[in-house]
Amino acid sequence: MATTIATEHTSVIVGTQDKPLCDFETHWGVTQFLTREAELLDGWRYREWAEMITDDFNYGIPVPVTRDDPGRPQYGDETYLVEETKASLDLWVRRYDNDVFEFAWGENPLQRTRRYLSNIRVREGDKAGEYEVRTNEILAFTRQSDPTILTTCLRVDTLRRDGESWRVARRRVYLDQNIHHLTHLRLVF
Amino acid sequence: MATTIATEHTSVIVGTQDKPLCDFETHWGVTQFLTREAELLDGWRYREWAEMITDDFNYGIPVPVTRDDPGRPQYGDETYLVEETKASLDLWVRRYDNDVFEFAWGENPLQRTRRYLSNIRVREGDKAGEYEVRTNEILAFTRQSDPTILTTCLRVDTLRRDGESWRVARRRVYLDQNIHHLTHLRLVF
Amino acid sequence: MATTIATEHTSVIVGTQDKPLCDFETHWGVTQFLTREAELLDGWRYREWAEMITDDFNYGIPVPVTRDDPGRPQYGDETYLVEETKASLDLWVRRYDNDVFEFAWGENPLQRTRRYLSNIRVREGDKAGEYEVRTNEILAFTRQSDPTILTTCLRVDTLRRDGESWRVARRRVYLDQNIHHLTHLRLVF
Amino acid sequence: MALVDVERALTQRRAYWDPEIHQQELERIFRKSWLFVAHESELAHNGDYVTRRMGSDPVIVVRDEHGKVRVFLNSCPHRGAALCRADMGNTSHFRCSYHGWTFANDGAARGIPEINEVYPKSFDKSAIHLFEVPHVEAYDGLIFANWDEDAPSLQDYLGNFSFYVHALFGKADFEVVGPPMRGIVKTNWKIGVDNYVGDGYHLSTTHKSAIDMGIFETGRESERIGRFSERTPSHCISADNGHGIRVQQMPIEFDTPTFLGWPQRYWDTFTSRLNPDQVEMLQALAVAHGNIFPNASILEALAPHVGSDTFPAAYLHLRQWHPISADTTELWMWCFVPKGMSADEKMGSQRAFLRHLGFGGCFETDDFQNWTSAASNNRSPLTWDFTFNHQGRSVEAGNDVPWPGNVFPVDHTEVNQQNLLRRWHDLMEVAPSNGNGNGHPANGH
Amino acid sequence: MALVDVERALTQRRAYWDPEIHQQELERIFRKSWLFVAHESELAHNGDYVTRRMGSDPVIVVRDEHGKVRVFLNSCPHRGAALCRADMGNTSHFRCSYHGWTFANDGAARGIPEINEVYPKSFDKSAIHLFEVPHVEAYDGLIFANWDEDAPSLQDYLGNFSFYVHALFGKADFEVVGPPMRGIVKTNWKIGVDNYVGDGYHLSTTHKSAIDMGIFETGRESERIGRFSERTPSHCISADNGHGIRVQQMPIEFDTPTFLGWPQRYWDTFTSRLNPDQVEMLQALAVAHGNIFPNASILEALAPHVGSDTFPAAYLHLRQWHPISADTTELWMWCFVPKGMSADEKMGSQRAFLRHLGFGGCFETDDFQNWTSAASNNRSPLTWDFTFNHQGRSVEAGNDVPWPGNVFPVDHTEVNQQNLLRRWHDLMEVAPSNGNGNGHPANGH
Amino acid sequence: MALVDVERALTQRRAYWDPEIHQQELERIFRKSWLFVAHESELAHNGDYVTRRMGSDPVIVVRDEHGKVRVFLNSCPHRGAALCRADMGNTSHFRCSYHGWTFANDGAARGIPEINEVYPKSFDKSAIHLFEVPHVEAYDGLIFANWDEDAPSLQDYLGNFSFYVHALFGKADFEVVGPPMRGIVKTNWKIGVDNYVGDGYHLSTTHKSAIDMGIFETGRESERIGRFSERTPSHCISADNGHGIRVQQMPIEFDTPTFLGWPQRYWDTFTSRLNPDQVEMLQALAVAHGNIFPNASILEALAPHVGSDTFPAAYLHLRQWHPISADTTELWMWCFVPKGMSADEKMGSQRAFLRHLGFGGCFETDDFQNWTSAASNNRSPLTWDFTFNHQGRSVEAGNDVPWPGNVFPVDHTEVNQQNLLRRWHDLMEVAPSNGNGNGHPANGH
Ligand code: FES
Ligand code: FES
Ligand code: FES
Ligand SMILES: [Fe+3]
Ligand SMILES: [Fe+3]
Ligand SMILES: [Fe+3]
Repeated sequence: MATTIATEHTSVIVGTQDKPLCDFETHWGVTQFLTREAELLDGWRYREWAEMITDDFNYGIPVPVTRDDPGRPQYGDETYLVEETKASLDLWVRRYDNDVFEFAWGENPLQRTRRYLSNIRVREGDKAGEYEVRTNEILAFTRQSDPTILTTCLRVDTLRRDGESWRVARRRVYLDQNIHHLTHLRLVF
Repeated sequence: MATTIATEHTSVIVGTQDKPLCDFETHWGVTQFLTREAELLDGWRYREWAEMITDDFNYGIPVPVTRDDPGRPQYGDETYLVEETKASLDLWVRRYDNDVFEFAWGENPLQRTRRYLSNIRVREGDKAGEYEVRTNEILAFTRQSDPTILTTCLRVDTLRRDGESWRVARRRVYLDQNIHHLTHLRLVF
Repeated sequence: MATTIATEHTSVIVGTQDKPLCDFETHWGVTQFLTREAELLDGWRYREWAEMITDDFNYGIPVPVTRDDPGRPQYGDETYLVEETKASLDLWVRRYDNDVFEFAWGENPLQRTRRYLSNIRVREGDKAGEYEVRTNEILAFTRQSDPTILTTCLRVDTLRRDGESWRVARRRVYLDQNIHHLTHLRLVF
Repeated sequence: MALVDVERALTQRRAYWDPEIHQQELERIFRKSWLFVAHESELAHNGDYVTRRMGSDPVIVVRDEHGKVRVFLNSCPHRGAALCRADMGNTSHFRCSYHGWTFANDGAARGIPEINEVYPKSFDKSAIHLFEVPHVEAYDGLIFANWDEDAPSLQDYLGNFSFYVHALFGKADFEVVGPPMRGIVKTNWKIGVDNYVGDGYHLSTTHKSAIDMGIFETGRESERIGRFSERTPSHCISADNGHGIRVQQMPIEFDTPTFLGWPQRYWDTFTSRLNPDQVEMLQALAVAHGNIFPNASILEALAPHVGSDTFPAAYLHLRQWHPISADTTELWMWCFVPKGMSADEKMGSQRAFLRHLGFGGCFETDDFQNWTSAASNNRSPLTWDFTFNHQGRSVEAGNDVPWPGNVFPVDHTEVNQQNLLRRWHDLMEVAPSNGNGNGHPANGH
Repeated sequence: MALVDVERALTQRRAYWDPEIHQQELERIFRKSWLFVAHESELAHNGDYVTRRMGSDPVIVVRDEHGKVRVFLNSCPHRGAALCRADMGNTSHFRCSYHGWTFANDGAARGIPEINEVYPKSFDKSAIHLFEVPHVEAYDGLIFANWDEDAPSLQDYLGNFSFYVHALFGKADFEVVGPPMRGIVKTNWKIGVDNYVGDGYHLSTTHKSAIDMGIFETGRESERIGRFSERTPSHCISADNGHGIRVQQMPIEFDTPTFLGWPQRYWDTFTSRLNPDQVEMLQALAVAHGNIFPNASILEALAPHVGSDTFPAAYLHLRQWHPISADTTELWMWCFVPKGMSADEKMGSQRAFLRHLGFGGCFETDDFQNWTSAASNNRSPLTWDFTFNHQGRSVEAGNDVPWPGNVFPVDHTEVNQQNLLRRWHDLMEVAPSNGNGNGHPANGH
Repeated sequence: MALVDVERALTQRRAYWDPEIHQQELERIFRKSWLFVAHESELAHNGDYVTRRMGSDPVIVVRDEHGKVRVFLNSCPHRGAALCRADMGNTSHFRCSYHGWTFANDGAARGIPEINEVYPKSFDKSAIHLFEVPHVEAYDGLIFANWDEDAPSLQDYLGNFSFYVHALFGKADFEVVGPPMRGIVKTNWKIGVDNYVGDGYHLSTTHKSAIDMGIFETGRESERIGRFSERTPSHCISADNGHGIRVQQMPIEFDTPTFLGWPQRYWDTFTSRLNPDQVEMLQALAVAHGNIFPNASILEALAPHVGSDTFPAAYLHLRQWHPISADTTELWMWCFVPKGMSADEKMGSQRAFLRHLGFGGCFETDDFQNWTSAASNNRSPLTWDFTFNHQGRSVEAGNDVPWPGNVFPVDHTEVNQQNLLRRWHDLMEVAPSNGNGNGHPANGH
């Protein structure tokens, strides 16, 4: 049987994508967690959001690219538009403190952001206690009186159990558009 | 610990946002109810939809505004783009009656509308038997052969138990865009 | 009581729309199935996707039209933009085989597609063992370095039980826009 | 041929849809006219500011530390960054976010960071000033500004139309209900003002569905409170400089001045602030709508039936049609109430306004269908050779009422549009006078 | 230098991508040419109408109460609102939604509401009329309209190309399968007609993937039904006024007239309606595709293999390329079947069409990649100085078949594009003749 | 009046926002200048290609089979389809997807399918060639191309600025970290280069929030490793042909050449590749940022504190501002590292870059607010009459350091912008010299 190109293409960014989807209990817990997380992010409430990530949290938005070789991923290898960890995000969090925020011209007045999470797929991760969650996300970003910019992407998260709840350990954002209209990427998808 | 601006900003439009999310049973009932409600609205079936709201139903779309003071809400106080009650919506419902509809130039031919409800958050309301539901919504509006207009918003509903089912008692729509491309706001989000 | 135009309008494309929504177990199974299906389609993995449809699968995108008579459907009768069956889709599937794909100028490099499924409504179908599923869908389509095109539609599926799982037996896509910006309709919504 | 055939009341459609005409309008109309920028209640305290448009340009309207209202281009004189990013606020100075130049709210440069390191000795800080609109004046709380150094006074510009503006906005101290509503309407700005300056003719067709549902039904009460009047119920008035208004009264009269829809405790104030002719004009007023040339439309109306959850109420409205491109208008809308209203009264007046003329009102969706389809269906040069027809004029102006301007005792006519287009024609056909070819005061530095 | 170097068959790219050339085309090509507007089966009954485009302008095509087809600008002569908001319908009159002017479906004003209150006595209602396209004619069910008062008849305009149009559309009574499909293609309209008028050359490359998958494999049956023919299988015909067609036949011949892919019961009708040359041209037809200048492309083809769920079938197609801007084309597509087909036959023909040329067909996605990339990659003045090359012309026209026009016995060539561009050149290089500089008939009022 | 008043250092805002000026720039600036197209590490092997822009035009940059780098318009000479659909790849030839013309990667036509069937005997295949940019040269790995046949050599064009380019890009063999980042910034391209060529003045205001959070805090270590230096810490250098750079050093000096932020094992290489003046310039370098006229900005900087998850690191950056329209710029960004870095070192340098200047960096969101608001708030002809002010020039050039160009011993000044705008003025005010009015080499065929 002929191998399809498409399979090769997607598999490279996919990891655990072909594992079975998890049971309902886990799905319910995860979706409620992610919904709440998005609510905090919609409100730029980074300080509270920081309680929902692990200490080794890593966040990356790889550079999208169109290669002529469909067998290679359509994103840069270890090349990012944004790459942060819990430690470095401290510089994001503090930007919303009152004394700093006054001079944060690019954030003040606060933009309106709204996350739309769809097609959430929860699967066991490679390590015990870890889950990989794929989400088709739309981020709506509205600055001052400008028109809203809608950005579509595949979000791949690694979640880790934390007692009754969860923490996000890793987030990768695969943007669909090569040339970004949303150039304010100082935000967590 | 420094208070973040963001928290102040969002709290003003938020009410019960930080209460815990409700249990699955309630969530399931509410989402099915809202899904069906959106289906009727997508079809402009106002007369049947009117059965799903309370007699004291109140609907409002506050005026969005960018203030320089991030501590105040980015919406007008008691100033609306649209403000209706069950009683006044009678003028909307009757507009689709055959004899009136013929001359309802702005509705006829009917536009296509489609609602996308995401990130539904159900929480107990301030009064017993009431639930507050937050939804990230996209409304797609398509008139004649024009391109579809997508409008993003936060929708905050108050739902009230009605036996096995629910009724909507209050709806507030916080639009993201200050200057509206969707100027046909004679619709229920 | 006056009959509303809106009811007439929507009913014609609606079939079983006013049956009660199904129980949670069915809903959960169906949404997980459709989510996985969309994941395969997002990756252009047609060969694997073909395992998820019935042998009598039929796919159609009716021609949208604005009629002056609101009592008639706003889509052509038996007139399609796309009309395929499992048998004919073989010509789609094979297009991604390595030897063919090299010359499939319109597909290579692969576009990025992303499906957003919302407001999923599952109801018993007209035949035993069949379910009718309505989905408000957004399809994001991104070609090379072009801006993403978002296409909104109502998707009406007929699903059939297949042991523990499901198969799609029929799909109708009711596009909102009359004049398409997404002219690459060689895809499954 | 001129775009407007004044004699025959025909206007080439290209006057509306040709992008080059739009550019000319920015120069010849919007740089030369008094433009509404804000209401005084929006600038209650020193330092209060709002950001607005004049033509298509963003401006800041601010009450300075001495209480004087000033208008500045919202762009730094250094290298153009925005000075205000919000729609409204309060500040004693504007600090540019690029290099930190700061300006007092009277426009004078306050701080030029590192001025000695960066600039030569010859650099004259005192010459640095925000780009300021040379003339700012108010009438009855309505603040206007004019870029033209040689502009007449606002009073002269309003001319005999001030009678009508005062009748609407001068009868009490009004305040805005809240920040303005804003939307993009895909049509030419003149389509809107053409309608507001005096198009009563479209009501029975465009708004038939609303009328049929009873939106204008006055109910028994209002009939009970007066008696039948023989006065001519409707007038269209073509005033100076292209301004115009249509006034429709119900055939009712009263023993004492009565302002239907406004709380009774305001009636004495209204009467005392107006002259008897103005009072008479407002008796049993159904609607008065007009336009201050070029793009500030005003409207007062009674909403007898907009829902059983509310009461018959009057409302006062101003809307502005900003010319963004030939087929794109940014529409801003304000609702005004007399100061001192209770929350319920305020909501009653707001409901009356919103349910008539808001973006979800019973009128606007039908109006927009007309206005936007005129744009989408007249997009090519072929259609631009066709004309719009404003020949409605069945009677000439008379003097059945002692009101200023050319008063036509008729409800449905196009005389006000003729008057408006004549003014437009006069400004457009005159080539700009100053040397740089665009009529702009040389206040760059 | 002229945009088209007719001798060397080189055309400056600015002819395609410069917005000014686009505006000139609207004046010089689309106001002066016969443009397809509808098929008669879309207007079966009196009062039936469809809304369409001529160039970039929206028009109404209606069969009036006397059965005559008329074409009007879809914009009220009063103040421009749309008269029809739907794509299709039936009405005895058009009522404008703005002020309610109504027009019979022959364009004459019927009702002017409140005419006596609003208009002067001198106002002549009988002079009010929808803006009507002066010439409307049909050929074999295809309705065309022409804004040019001095236009030749449609028959004269088609000239010797009517032979081919008749062979496709006149061999039976056809009807449309349904409302047209519409999409926005980001390229210039001429890129599309250039392809349809005769570009057989691109098939083996552009459509290689489809061909490799067997889209043209005829299977055993069609071979069985005829015998090998020695005729020249392919011809490209450059006809009058820029029209052109490419005809490709399979090397098979039959004892009696045979129209592969069409149900056999129609064959007698086809034969009786056509002359022998036309019959011969359609024997074992693989594909015939051409263009009626400027923008109505026609195509008949056999689809031998578009899925094992269906049978080999022929289809008849017309597509129109509306010039919206220099790099934006609104593409409308119709599929036709002879009247009287069963539902299965109809679906077979529709499937054949859709799976070849529909928006999801195996051909279009590859074609679009070529056409839209030509637009996106030639966007600056620098590229506009480069040329497009249409030098393909290996043989001269001959007379191996008795068909009209310059008949080139070759499958892959660019002679038809040369012919099309020569016509385009002739129209574009001539300055418009009438006084107002834009060639428009003065039927404003 | 000229757009740039060179004497007074005032530029009319229309130079930035008027669409006609934008078209002129494409002709007079971007067709006449050396434009950056790629870094040699992106084309490591023969056949490697990337697709890029020159001005607003898409081009292919390819290393041909003989190792020579060539630049072609990404549009087929036949009828314009794109030749490459990907951003990068490797190929020995380009095959057009429309009619299959193929070209060797040196631009020569290889295959013209069916050439004998389609084309006349006179058709000269050897004359068919991709549209090739006549001049392509590299300097220190940076590849530039120039459409102007009469262009000076790249070396001559860089002139005395090559000293600075070499100091940044010539001190080692660099490679790109990955494919470039790309975004649309809604402003004019000159706003960006104006900033990068030497605007140190905006830092303390625009980037106050980042600075307050400690982004420039060097910590104890870097202080420990050197001793206080008396050298003038900052210089702005206006170089030949509009190029310019700002160099800021920390007041530290070392016994041996020290390149803070770069791994120590590279220091010897750096020193050996540079001359002593260049070495001196890079000692304790805080930041050097400049612009190669017209639109290639370069930057090297030390990022002492961008997160406790990483270490102080230097980074090397190039960004290009492509002029898409008057108010739209496509911004492309590359990050470079010396070959041979470990994955950790590479990530350290990438982090330093991204967290400073990436789309999520601490600087860009604030810069974008300035740059885009200058566009949105200067959109009408009224504002175009105002000027931008570049009068900052407190001292004249001196010779406190032996570096080429006019070296101003000052940190915050606008001399480099003056120099850049003077060059822009010189090119724009000269009418194009060749006959076709647009300065384009006649390499169409
Ligand atoms: S642009 Fe305002 S201070 Fe420089
Ligand atoms: S615009 Fe049609 S009746 Fe006035
Ligand atoms: S366009 Fe490239 S081969 Fe014809
Ligand atoms: Fe109205
Ligand atoms: Fe093709
Ligand atoms: Fe900066």
